Amino acid sequence: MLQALIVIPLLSALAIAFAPKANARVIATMSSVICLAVGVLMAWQFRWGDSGEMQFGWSMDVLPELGISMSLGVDSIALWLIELTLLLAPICVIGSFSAIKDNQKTYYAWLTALQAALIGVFAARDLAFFYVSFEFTLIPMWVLIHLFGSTNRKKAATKFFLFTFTGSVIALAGLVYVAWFNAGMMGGWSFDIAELQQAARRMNGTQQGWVLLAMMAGFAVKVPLFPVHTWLPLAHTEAPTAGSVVLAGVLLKLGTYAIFRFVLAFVPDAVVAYAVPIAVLAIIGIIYTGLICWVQRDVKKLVAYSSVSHLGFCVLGLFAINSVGVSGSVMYMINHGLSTGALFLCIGMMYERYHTRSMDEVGGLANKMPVWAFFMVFFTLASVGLPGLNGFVSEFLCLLGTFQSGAGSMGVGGTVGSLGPWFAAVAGTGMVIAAIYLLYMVGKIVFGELREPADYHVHETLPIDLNGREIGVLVPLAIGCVVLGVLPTPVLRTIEQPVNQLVQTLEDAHDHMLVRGGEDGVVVVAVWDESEGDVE
Amino acid sequence: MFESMPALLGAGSADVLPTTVGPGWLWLVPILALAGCVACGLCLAMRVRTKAPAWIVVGLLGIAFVLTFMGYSGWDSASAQVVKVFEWIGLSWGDSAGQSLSFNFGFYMDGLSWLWMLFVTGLGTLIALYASEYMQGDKGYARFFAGFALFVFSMACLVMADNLVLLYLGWEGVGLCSYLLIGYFYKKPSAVAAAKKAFIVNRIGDLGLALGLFLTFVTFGTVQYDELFALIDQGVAGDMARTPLSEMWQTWAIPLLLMVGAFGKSAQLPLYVWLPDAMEGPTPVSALIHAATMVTAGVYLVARFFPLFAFEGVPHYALWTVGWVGALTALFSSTIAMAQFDIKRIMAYSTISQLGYMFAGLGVLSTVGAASHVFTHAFFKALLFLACGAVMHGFAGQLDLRKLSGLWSVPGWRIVCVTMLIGCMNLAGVPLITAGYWSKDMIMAEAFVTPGGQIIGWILLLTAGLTAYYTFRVFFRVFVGPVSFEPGDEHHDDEHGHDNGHGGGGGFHPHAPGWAVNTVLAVLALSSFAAIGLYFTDKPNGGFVGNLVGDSTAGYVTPYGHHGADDGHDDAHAAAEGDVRFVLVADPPAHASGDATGGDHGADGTPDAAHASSGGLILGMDPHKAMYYISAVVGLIGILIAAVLHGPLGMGGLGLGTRTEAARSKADELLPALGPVARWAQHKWYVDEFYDFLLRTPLRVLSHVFHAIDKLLVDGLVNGLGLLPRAMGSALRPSQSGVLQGYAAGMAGGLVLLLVIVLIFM
Amino acid sequence: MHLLADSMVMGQVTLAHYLLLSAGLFAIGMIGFLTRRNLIIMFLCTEMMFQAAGLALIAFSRYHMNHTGEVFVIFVLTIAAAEAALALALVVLCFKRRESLDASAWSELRG
Amino acid sequence: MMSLATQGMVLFADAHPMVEKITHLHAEIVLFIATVVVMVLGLSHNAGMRRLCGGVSVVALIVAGVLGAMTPDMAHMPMPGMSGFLKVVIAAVGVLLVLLIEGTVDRAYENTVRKTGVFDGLRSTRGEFYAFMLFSLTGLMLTTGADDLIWLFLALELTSLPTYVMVSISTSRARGQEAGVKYFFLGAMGAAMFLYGFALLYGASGTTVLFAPAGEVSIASVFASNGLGAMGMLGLVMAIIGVSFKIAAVPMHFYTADVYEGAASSVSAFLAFVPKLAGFAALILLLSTVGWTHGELHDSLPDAVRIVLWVMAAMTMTVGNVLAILQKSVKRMLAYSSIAHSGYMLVGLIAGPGNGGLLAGNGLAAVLFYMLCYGFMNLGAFGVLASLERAGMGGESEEAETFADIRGLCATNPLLGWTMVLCALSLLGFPPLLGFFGKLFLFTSAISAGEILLVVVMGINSAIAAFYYLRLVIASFIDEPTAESRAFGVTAFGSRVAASAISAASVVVLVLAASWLMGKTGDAVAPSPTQQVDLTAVDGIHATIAPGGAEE
Repeated sequence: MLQALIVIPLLSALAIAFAPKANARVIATMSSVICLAVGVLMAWQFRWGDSGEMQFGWSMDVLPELGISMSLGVDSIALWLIELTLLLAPICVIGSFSAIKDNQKTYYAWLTALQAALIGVFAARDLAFFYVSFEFTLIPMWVLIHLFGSTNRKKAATKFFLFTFTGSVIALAGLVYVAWFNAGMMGGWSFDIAELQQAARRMNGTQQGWVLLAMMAGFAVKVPLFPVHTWLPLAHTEAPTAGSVVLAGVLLKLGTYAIFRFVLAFVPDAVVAYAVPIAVLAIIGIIYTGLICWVQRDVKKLVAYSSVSHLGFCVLGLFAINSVGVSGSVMYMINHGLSTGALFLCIGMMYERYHTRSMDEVGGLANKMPVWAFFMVFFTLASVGLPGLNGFVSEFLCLLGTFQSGAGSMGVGGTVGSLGPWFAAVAGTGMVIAAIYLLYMVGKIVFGELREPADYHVHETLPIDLNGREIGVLVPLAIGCVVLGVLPTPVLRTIEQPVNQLVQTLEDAHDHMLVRGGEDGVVVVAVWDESEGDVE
Repeated sequence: MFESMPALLGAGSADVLPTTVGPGWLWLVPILALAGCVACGLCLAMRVRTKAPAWIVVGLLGIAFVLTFMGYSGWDSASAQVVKVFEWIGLSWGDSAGQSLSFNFGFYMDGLSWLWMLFVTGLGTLIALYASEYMQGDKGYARFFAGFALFVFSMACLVMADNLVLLYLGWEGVGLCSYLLIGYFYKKPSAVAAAKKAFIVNRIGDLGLALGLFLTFVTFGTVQYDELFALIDQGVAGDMARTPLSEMWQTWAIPLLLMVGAFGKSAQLPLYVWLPDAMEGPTPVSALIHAATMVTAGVYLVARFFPLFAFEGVPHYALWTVGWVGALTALFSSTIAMAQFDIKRIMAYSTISQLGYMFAGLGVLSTVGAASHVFTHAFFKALLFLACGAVMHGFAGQLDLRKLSGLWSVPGWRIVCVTMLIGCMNLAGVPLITAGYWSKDMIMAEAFVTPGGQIIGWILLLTAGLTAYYTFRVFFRVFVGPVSFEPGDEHHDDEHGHDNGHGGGGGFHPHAPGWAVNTVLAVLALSSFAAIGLYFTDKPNGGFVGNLVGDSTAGYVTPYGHHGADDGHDDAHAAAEGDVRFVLVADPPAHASGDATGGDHGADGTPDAAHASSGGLILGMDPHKAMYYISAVVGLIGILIAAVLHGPLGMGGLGLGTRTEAARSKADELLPALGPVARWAQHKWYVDEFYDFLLRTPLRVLSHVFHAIDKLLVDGLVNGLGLLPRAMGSALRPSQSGVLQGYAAGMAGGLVLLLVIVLIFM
Repeated sequence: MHLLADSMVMGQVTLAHYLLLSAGLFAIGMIGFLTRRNLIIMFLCTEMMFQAAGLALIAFSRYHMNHTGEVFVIFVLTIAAAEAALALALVVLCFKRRESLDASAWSELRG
Repeated sequence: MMSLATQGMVLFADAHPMVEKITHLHAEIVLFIATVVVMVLGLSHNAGMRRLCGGVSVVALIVAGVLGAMTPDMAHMPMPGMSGFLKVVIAAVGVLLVLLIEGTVDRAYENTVRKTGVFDGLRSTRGEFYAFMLFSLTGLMLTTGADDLIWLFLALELTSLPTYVMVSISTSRARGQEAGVKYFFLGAMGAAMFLYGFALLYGASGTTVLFAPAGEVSIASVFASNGLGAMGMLGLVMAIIGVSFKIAAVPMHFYTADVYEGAASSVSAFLAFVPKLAGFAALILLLSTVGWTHGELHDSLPDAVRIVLWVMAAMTMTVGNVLAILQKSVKRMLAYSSIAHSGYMLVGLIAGPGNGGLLAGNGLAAVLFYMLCYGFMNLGAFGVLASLERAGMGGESEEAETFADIRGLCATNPLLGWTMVLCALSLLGFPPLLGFFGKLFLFTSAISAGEILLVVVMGINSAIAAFYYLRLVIASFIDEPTAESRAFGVTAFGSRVAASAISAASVVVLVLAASWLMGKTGDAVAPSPTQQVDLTAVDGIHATIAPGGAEE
């Protein structure tokens, strides 16, 4: 199954490359739809009772000398993220029909290849294979931005590539270090994630601290976390619509997923020690980028910055190291993919008609495009975290988790952890700020008097308001937002098992720290102090 | 822990209502409203141009009201009915206490919920009916009703919720509907701005609520009302050690946080600023959301969590703040209302002011008074708004009281005028015959009997006078006197395409209200009288509302305190002639001699301790009695002043009034004497400007600064790092001069350097 | 053994002297290479460096009392000869094109 | 006289192993014979015969490769299998190089011959050119099996001297001569340095034998028993620095860009592989004399040597990369990147064979593997340049050189375009191409050796490298073709295109065989049985350094 999800898009990409131009979008659509069907089948066959186990396992030795294999398998969390990817894939493809006119073969081939890489990341059970997929996502994305982006695309694409590549090479060093450590213990090299996880946890505080820093150097860029976020607004603004959708929807989640899968699971001691500084960065990101959103003129940039702000909640939840926070983060990954992806689609649809994204030039579109306006407002509200829609559940859980973390002494609902009410309170202002900037955006482009660019003329093929195809790509996302907002529990219950397993180790690490006293903690913190500059 | 709950409940005091399983069909109530929303959405999508959406919504809300009433009738009043519909957010991470969270979509129906639900669905139906005419011909007809129905759904969730998170859903949901409906005329920048302001200010409050919720969860391990109130009833937190709440700071911190949320939603100082602007929305919205129902959610929240607000043994910071903020808000906003000319804004400020009364009532432990006032206020304020709306609608958006006069004499406007008069009388507290009088009295009297509450009482009394004045100022200027009007500038042809002939001054014919509007106004006017009747049914127990409140979480305080416990209740009953069942007074010693923290209530709040210990007598009378007279007098004085200053010349032969034209009255002559104060009041004491200066502008500047930092510093640093290799390359480039000897020198130099290194490390 | 003794008897001239000489030669060669512009002179300087090594080899050979060093030197000389042939061919080629033997004339490729 | 006779006896006594050595040299002998054949063929009046030079070289290389594969292990070497393995690699890459080099020289002259029908052997350089190439490859093969300083010196010179000529005659432009002059003179200086180093090594140990069977005197055994001493250390370091000219490591890197730019692309490809491999083989052998048996854990080089190499590695990567960023010429950029890649490989040398007996910790295997990867990807990149030509001044064709020249290559010539893209990405170390696995192998070995800082430097450098490799991808894949770039057409020499395409394919396909290849490199650097005993002695150490173990 998982192999199929990787192979089908890859073969389709090849087919697109060699098939006549007219077939490109057909093949791409078919491939993505077939994959989605496979995804549904997978969800059907998944043993939800053992959601913490890796299922659909498959493995092939690639480089036994280095212990590298191509191992696939998913637990429920990976499965959900795969489903998200699979859902977004046809939406991206179909959503691009009218926007992409030239060079279709290249476009759809890379878009399809990107899907394979993304699945690879989530399905990887082998660290090296994970890394390969993780890195490979860069190329298609880079090509998409570089070839199909808007005016400033070259700079954006290159910055995106270099930024993330730099980070991930350093992360690779950390990952290899873990593999080496494991080799020392086991007497043989292996990149098997489960095996490395066991080994990594036996590293001492200093080692874990370094590994955490190395990993975060790579993954924080991808998320992106506060000081290393500047590639994102640029990349988003310049990327084609589908690129932005995948970027916001899935690509950013690679970072948080990797933090979940590797940082949290591999180096729990260091996570406990570093939770506070990282959470501080996340909170700075929430507020700082939130405020920046408020002064944007470019609506796409605004949403891009808002992603940084939102993902701050996600990271915060992860470093709350309790089940509520971590579950909330996992939900956040899914939810943000739906709502922000949809926002980018909406903006893309506007852009196709007006060829501008500046809020100074367009506005009051509710007068002219009520259907579009409905979706725009709807997804904005999902993004604001309105209860009943998906964004609320995850944001709420992340904040509650943060609040609980370290509030163990305050009451029965508290847990171990290093954050606490103050963190939640400060991060909570992000909720207010989100309302400020998102309503500011909606107030500008959706409401108010109709404003159009001077040279506006009706699109050759597209109607004034959305057409059926466009509505068709937005509706599944809207349904997703509502369903996950009203009935998140089934999803939450399925991720309970893997999350709780992970949280258990983190809690043990926390207790362990306390037992050991400050000794190791001091070491780790000292390490952090020295290398603060390196985090960049 | 929770497993043992039933046992604890059984053994516990009788004050916490036992829970029974409520009727399963209760979920139909919110769902019907939601269905209305969906149906209107479909109408919108199918571009239905008829009045179908209105009838659908009126019908569904009507059914919802009937169902609510049926549910209420079937309620045994001795228990809280619990209905679980489905698990909304559920998660567990262990088997022991506090290791799971489960937020249901479920209902907790006690007296408080029933009370609110009754008037929410009832008024909802009526106002929908009104709107069916009022909004007629508007392009966004279906959109309006979709939002309207969604609001009722959200409000139902808020009120019926059996846990804080669902309440939060309703809380934000009503905020959303408020946002959507204020911004209903989305072309008007002022409407969009007002909508945004409302949502954002509310969000600030919501943050407090959310944090309160988190703290509640952390402390009790649950936010489910039945479990929560059972724990509070026992005075313990949710942990295994059963830590007494009196030893926990959370016991006073949680109410403080919840209070912030309540202030936001109920437009109290300092978060009231959004409500006047919210009048940008269509009038039915103002009536339902921004007068009758949504804004009382804050009162509901405080009443709901009253056991915690008034928990004995910890400082009552929150309760005290609620009382004071309420009183000050009441006074403050009525001063603004006095100086306004826009009648709808006047009503808005009066709403804020009346909400202040309710909070003051809560603060002085009169949950019954507060709830009663919510109830009566819902009717008469809706009435006032709808009447104002009818005027606005008829006069092309004219709301300036200087440009309208003598509607009494305009044909077709008599019902509006009469109902308006009834509304004004209620608001002004005309004695005996108005429900507003009785409910307001309850609060004021309670303030005087509560130790430390006297100043609040005086403030409220003063406000009552002011209220009477500005209310009748509106009435005397607009509805009676010489006939004179000029139409407003609202040429909303696309909204009201059918409007006939307005625009020109002379040829303007006011558009008199139709049957639906008149019916609704009449029904509301009658209801406000009926409310008196409800007040006098079972009067010893506080009337209808008092009964309901008594059978709710607001009806008791804590078994350990004196408030609300059976004995306390008896004392109070005896002392206060049984006006109110739950006079949450205590004998002064209870306050004064309480433990150190408990004593705060009395000691901090009252500068004049002697006054406090006097047992709260006014003029040597029991305050409850005295208030009947005092407030009546104060109200009448207010009306009298209004009549003198604004009443039309002669005025029914009483010879009070002096006004002969629409635009000017005697008050204008007196204003200069006040100096700039009148102008300040008219400019709403410049609070908006102050907030702009203090918060918005700095924040905006900060945002720009951050943006600059991001572009220059953070990104610059990154770009700089990116340039570093390039710079290094440029620096090294001269070494590649292309000259053979240069290269050789480099090689030789490198050799020497490396050999030196070797010599160092060898 | 007696060869070692012989070398001691040889008087003050010890291995160190030879090595110093060879190092000096090497240094002179290198400095010459760096300072002279004429290609032929520069080549001769490299030869000098080679021979410095050769001198060291012979000295060591003597010191260690085996002939490996000397054998090495023979090979070095051969290589040096080959290099000389190459060098002269190159120099001729260059001279043909530029009419100059100045090394700095060849700095078109740079950066 | 007496002593001389004794020495002679000893020499003759050694004759027997000398003869035995011949059995290890079959591949070199074949190549040498081919060299002679080619040289003669190049002088043939028959154009067809002249054209056979390439074919003969290819056949000879294939035969040499097969023979190389069959080379028996040299038991007395520290890594008995290395020579045999490298011979196969050399033969394989050599074949591609021959294919690439086709048509580099004599094109104008051959045209003239075709027109006039007159052939003058003195004016033809084809024979020499191929012969020199084969000479150089022979030298390279000899280097890999050197067990004596003299041999090593001769082999290195045999590798280098022909390349000087190749550079000079590869193009008729002045730049070729400039490149030749610089290369030769600086090369001679480098040679002098390592020769002096060799002399000191001899002086320190009294023998030129690098490795000998157990019980016999060799530099390695002397160093093992007596330590290096000051002279040995100086000699070793000078030798290392001198030899690093071959690998273009800082501070001996200056010539690289100028020479690669000046020479024809095919020759640049040759230079980027052959001398570099020779240099690394020599370094491995030289460092093996002291062995990676020092330091606290007995798994690293002597401190001074390690630090020198460390500085060189860090500097080499950085200097190469930062200078590469600035270039407009692809060739020059590839030259600087070649410097950077040497830096990466030096990391493997520092790491050494590792002490856990695990392949992933074996830096030497990583170096060999990386060299193999680099051979292919670099050849592909240069090959694309060599395959694109346009009519230049005076009827001579010009090869593509700048970024502008290859703009839109994927559109105008997909095969070459994608070759360039794949090779660039592989050079960047982008997964899942071959270069990534090469780099990963270096990472694992360096981390195993505890060189974490160096790994980070390497990581950052990889990122810097992305700056310019990405430009290569942008130029060929993203950018639209321009009139200028359209002027370039595919060369008439199909073998060049084939060589590039095969390289690009290898970059992808060899990933599948990466495991097998890594295994082979592991075998190649597997220690001889005698040394294995030494290693087992320190086998337990890994357990103690495993930090988890240390914790408990």
